[in-house]
Amino acid sequence: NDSVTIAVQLEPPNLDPTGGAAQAIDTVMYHNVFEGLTRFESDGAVVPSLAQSWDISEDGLTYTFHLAAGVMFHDGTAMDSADVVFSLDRARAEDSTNAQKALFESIASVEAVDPLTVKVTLSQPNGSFLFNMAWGDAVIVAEESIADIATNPIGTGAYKFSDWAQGDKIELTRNDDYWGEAPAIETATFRFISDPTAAFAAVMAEDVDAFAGFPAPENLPQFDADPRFTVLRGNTEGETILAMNNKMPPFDDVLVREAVSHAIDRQAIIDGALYGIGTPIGTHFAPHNPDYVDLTANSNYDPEKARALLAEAGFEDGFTTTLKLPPPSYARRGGEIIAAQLRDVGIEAEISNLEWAQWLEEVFNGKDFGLSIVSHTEPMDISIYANPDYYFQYDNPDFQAIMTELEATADPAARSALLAQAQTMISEDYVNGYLFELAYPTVVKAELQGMWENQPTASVDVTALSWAE
Amino acid sequence: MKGLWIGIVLTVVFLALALVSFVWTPFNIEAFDIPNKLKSPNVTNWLGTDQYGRDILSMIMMGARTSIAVALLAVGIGMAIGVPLGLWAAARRGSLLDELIMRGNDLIFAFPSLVIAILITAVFGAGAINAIIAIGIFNIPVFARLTRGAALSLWERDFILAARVSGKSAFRISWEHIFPNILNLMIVQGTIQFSLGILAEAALSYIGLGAQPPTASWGRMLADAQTLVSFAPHTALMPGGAIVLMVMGLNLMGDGLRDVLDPRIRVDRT
Amino acid sequence: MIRYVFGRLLSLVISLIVASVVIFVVIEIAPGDPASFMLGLNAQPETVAALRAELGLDVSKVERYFTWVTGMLSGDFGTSYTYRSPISELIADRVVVSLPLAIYALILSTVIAFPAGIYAASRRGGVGDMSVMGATQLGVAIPNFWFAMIMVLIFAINLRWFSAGGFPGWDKGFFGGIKALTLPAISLALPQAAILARVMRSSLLDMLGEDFIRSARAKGLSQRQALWKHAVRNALIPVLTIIGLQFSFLLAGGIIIEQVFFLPGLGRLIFQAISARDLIVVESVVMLLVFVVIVVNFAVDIAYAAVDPRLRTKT
Amino acid sequence: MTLLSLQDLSITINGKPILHDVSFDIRAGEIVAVTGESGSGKSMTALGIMGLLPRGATATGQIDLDGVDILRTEEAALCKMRGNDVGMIFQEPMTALNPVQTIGDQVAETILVHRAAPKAEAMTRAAEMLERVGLPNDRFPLSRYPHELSGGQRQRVVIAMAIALRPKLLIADEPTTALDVTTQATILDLLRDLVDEFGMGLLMITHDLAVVANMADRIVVMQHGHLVEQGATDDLLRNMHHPYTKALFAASGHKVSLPTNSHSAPFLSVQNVTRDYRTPRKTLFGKPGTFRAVNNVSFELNKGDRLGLVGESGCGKSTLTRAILGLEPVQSGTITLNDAPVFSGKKPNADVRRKMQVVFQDPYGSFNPRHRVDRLISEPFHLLDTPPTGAARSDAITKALTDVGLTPADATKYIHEFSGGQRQRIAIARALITDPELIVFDEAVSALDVSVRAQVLDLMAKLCRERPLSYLFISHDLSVVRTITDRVLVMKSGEIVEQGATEDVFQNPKHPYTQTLLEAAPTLPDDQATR
Ligand SMILES: Nc1ncnc2c1ncn2[C@@H]1O[C@H](COP(=O)(O)OP(=O)(O)OP(=O)(O)O)[C@@H](O)[C@H]1O
Ligand SMILES: Nc1ncnc2c1ncn2[C@@H]1O[C@H](COP(=O)(O)OP(=O)(O)OP(=O)(O)O)[C@@H](O)[C@H]1O
Ligand SMILES: [Mg+2]
Ligand SMILES: [Mg+2]
Ligand code: NI
Repeated sequence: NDSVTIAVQLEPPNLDPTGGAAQAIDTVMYHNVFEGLTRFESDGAVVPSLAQSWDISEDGLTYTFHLAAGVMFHDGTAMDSADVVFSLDRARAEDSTNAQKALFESIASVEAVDPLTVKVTLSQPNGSFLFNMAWGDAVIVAEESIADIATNPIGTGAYKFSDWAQGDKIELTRNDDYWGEAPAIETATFRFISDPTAAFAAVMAEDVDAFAGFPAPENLPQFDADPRFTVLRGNTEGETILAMNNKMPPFDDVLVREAVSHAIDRQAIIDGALYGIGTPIGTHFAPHNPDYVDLTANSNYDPEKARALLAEAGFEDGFTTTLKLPPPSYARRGGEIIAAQLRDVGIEAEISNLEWAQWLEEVFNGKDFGLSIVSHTEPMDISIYANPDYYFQYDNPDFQAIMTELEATADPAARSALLAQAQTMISEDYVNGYLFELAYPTVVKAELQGMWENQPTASVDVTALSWAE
Repeated sequence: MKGLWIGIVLTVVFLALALVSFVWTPFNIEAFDIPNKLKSPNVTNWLGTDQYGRDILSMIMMGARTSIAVALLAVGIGMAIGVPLGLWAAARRGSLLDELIMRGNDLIFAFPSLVIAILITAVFGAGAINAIIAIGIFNIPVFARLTRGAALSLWERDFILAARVSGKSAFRISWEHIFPNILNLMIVQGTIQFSLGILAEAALSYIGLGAQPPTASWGRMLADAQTLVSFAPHTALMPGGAIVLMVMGLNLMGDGLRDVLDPRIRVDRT
Repeated sequence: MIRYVFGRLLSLVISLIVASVVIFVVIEIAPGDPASFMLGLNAQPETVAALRAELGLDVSKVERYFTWVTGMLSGDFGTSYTYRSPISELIADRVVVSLPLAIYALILSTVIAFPAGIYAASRRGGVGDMSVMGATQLGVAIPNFWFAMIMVLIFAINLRWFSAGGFPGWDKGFFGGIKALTLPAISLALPQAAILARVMRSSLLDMLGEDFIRSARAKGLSQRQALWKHAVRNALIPVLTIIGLQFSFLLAGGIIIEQVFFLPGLGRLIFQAISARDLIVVESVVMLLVFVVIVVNFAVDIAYAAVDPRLRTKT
Repeated sequence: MTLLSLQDLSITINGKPILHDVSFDIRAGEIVAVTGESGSGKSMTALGIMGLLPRGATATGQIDLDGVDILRTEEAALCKMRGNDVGMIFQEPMTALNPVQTIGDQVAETILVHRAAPKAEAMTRAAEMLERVGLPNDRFPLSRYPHELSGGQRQRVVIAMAIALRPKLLIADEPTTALDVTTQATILDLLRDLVDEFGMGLLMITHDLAVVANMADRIVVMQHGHLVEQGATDDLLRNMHHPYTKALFAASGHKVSLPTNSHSAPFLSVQNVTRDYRTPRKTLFGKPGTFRAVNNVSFELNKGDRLGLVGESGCGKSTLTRAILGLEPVQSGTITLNDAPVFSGKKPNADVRRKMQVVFQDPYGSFNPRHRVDRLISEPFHLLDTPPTGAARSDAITKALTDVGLTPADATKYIHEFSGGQRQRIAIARALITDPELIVFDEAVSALDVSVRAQVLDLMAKLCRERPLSYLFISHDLSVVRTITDRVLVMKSGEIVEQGATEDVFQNPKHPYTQTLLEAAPTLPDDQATR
């Protein structure tokens, strides 16, 4: 048996990882069809990919990448330095539609030295440049096939795109001309099942071999109890926060934000909304990261204190605000529980459930909200706090200075110290309510091996899969 | 006859549940009690508890309120707009106005109702009010058509001619003579639309476009329960049962009323 | 007859034009920008602007309306914003699921409803009638998505007779496709069958009270012969209306059922497109559905004429 | 030879007695007419013979049809008899045929259900039968649908269906009530011919005593489910025993005496009135066609005139009425009342309108069932600028009710609490309440039983004596028009073909149409005797 059927919740809108933000694109395409210069491993480590090795200049401004030899795109054309130049230039161009354009901001120029060597010059040192190049948005594409990339993706990966029944499934087949190690699985089918009932039914009925990102944590115990299945409870880079509008009264008052933070019972939310899976966080940082500082004590559950703080801030009788929720169930369910908890200390949060497009328009772009719940799934994204225009509108020059310094720092120890400082600062400023690190439950057939447990980036890495004998 | 009584009893029970919920429910559904979640029916929580430890009986009582309010208001919209339009079209039968009203009706009918309801809630936001509007819009042509049809046949009757001989205007005739005579029909259809409204509200809430939390709603209870049904079936059976019983009650009442109210009209005629 | 058809045709065209305007206006006022949806949380404003330009969202609405309508006339629905593929292809892929599902459900519902309705009418007031009517009361009252949920639980999870959902594609064999559509079709059909059976019964009972049934009986036809030879065809007229309405409902109304069974049908396409603000897809699919409904109604009107000779000469 | 014999037939429906001990016989080749007022059980008797009683009916006694006891025969055997041994024709030709089957199929079906012939032959025989009833195949092919035929033609199809297998007994339940006089005459002729030709027994139900007298060999009179009297026609007409029979025949030839009209000033003037109805367009963009319902009609009505208007169904009588009442505009011509036009410009003239009132045909449809009598009859007050209120209003209501022979207490009742005759009185009270100068009676007594009709006619005569009343009396019943009007207009296809003093027209009809009309109208024999 050398085929697998893997279910995931969301269908990619298109298949171009460099042209949209949808995680679902990476879930299917990352490392399977498209490869970048570097890539993430399942533990989050950044390792060589199309670039077999690289040299970094003394001043940290020049990166010379040595590309793997004999790499072919699926259409049979060779992958060489020209493709790298094309890909990086395209991503940072004026009219680029790359959703993570900021990843490429520090690049000053990209040159092909010879067919297998590329030199990237930065405008300023960037400690996370290799990390940035591992993102799905930085994969290498070819100019010849770029026009149809959204529907007919041509990459260098171990799998070729073969078919897409829109609304239902995508099929990948093994690329026999793959330059690297040949994977075990011959064909992989991705099915898209967003309805939790359907998800449960599909796994139970063994219609699928694995469900990555199982949508209904309440059903996990049933799979635990069933010898046919293994349940992986992995983590993601998703810091789930109760976002507060720092520029909008009353959340412009740190006392109010502190009160809100103390009014929230994280464990109740994790138990109620996620049936116990999820790690509490006290700041905007992934707990599995070595640089993580546990600051949950700053905002322990203490409704008495929350009431006292509200009184101190002049809201003895509480206040009314909005709680705008995007579609994922962590937000919808968590929102209901948080609203009940806030009601307990006198804050009336009126829930409105929005779709993503609406949420983006109203909350993210319009900044028209009091509270919101959302998971920030990009890896290492604490830097968003340095942007005063970011939707929660935290504007602290001290924090911005730390981030600027971090950008320019390459020394690991110094970086750790700066990151700890940053984590503590936002925690003590109670910028947002820090809830939990979003977990990533995966249900697999007991015989299927190699599923990624964690999600350092959105990906179902088929190359790692194999069936036990 | 038996059906009518079963229908009335069911309807009254749910109306009573809804009304009582304004002053009392067995438990406060706003207080979450997560450690106590997903309890099967027992002596404390007669119908068990849901995924947040809330009492399902209390939720169903509060949900009855939502369902009834949404469906009733939606029927109200349909009647308040549809009946006058139908009367107007019938009074001007054959005119351009009549044609416009009827084609407009056909057009509304041509739109897939659920899709439009989803669109409306997508455009104006999910919530009870928009659910009412979305369901209400599709009640308009139902009542307009029915009214026009019934009114047209009444316009043929001699007593309308007598009223015209007495110099009454079409407006006045519609109000004094046509409207009271189609009232029964409207009550019967209203009951049926009411039950359809409850189903529609449940469907909208089920896909998350109905009343928003913390307002309780049967459809959302079902949506919440759908992943739980395999190990806590009561969470799906209770609200589902409530919907079925309420809708059945209303339908039985509608059918019964038709049997009771209709022959009177016929007896008068023959 | 020709005149009748022409008259209906004209009103059909006018309806379509009005519908297209209504759809466009309603959908265009929806808040939410497809470009910023696609680019997510970290996108920069100029990136969004670039994408808007690429998608053709930066021209005036009136212009977009005309591009859309004229495109549709030539069979070109445009290109989906998010899928980046021609909408006509998207629709074609989905129609091969939704249409068979609707037809399957309609056939099921008719096959169940006709005998049930006729049986109940012929046993009027008897035990058979009471039980059929009781069952239909239940059928009408059960929300179809709930019914679907329970069926999945029983037939897919516990008994494992059917797969829980999804659609293998017709290229994997006709039988597989039909099997995948069976549970969804049943969940869609049963409530519809209940309605249809009720209409069939009451319309038959109306007919049985008609004078011409008495004439037929006077000729020597038995109750049953009179029912079959004279009442059924006449009773078909209201039933046809309901079937017409149901077909359109089934085509679009499968939306929730498609969700429950994760079928790649039109309903789910709309649902996804609405949340992704893929406006042009929403517009085109809704337009298509409206078109189908109007055409089906037109067909029903023509079918009336086939059933009822009085209409052939009238108007 | 006795073909049908009823002995002590009693029928109850859901416990309610409908027929009591009815017994009579029919011989082959004999026409027996059953008559009596509405609801007396005539139709139930017929349905009993067919074995087609409604649900919930139980019958006792004995019905012997050609040696078979219907009440004790299996349904399957009854099915074999129906259509074969006994056929039936119903009153309403418009609904008695299946609208979605061709007439050929429907006639042939009688033959086919009894397996009397294969399909092709059945069709030929159906064609013969249709030919026999006066629907020649070249003009009425078998493929016609019922809606393509007129009422009389449909009734012929129904007859063809009933006699396709030449049953021994034919039952006709009010076969001509829905038809106009000329058509009625041809259908009756047809039935009589068929009886002679096939030697059938014919059980004919009718409330029209003139028809009874002319057609029947024997008469059966029923009242309240009892058979009150029966006998050979001549015998029975000459010496009736039962008071009900006497009353029935007396009422049928009822005459009233009108006071003479002393006025002669022209009052209502109708000049060259034409009324067109729009018919649907013939082509998609073509002009809508027109149908001329009233064509260039002119006449005058003097103060105190009692003018009759007769003509067959559909000739435009009601259309003309509506124009006179100012309910619909006319396409050309003028209608004036005391020289004031009823329709000025686009709007009806309120001043003129309040001088006119109307009484309609259907005593059941002309009242809003949801209003009480006081509200119903005071509705015309709406025409007045200052309608009476309070005591004045109730006085007016009381007076109107007493004038028509009802009691003031009736004011608070609903209309369904009254019989047809009483309702027609209420309709007259409504017409009288504003003291109009002209009342239009549109078939005001056509729907009433003979005895009730007599009472209403008496009431009208009484009112004429009490007050100066002018009216336009529309009817297709010539005998009524003859007694209740001074002058008469004869209308045909939208035109007035003859007018004059009533007696003159009836004695010496000039126009051929009037002549056929008068000839076709059945008359009671003693009618001629008294004349
Ligand atoms: N289906 C029925 N159920 C109950 N009562 C009925 C039914 N049909 C007729 N009747 C009653 O039976 C009585 C006799 O009715 P029938 O139809 O025989 O009268 P009829 O003499 O034919 O009157 P008409 O001249 O009006 O036709 C009436 O009082 C009528 O109300
Ligand atoms: N609204 C209408 N539109 C078109 N044609 C009409 C309309 N009303 C009546 N007609 C036609 O006009 C003609 C005269 O109708 P009208 O009702 O005046 O006849 P009538 O003499 O009163 O007949 P009846 O004795 O049956 O009451 C008929 O042929 C009828 O079909
Ligand atoms: Mg009768
Ligand atoms: Mg008339
Ligand atoms: Ni008696």
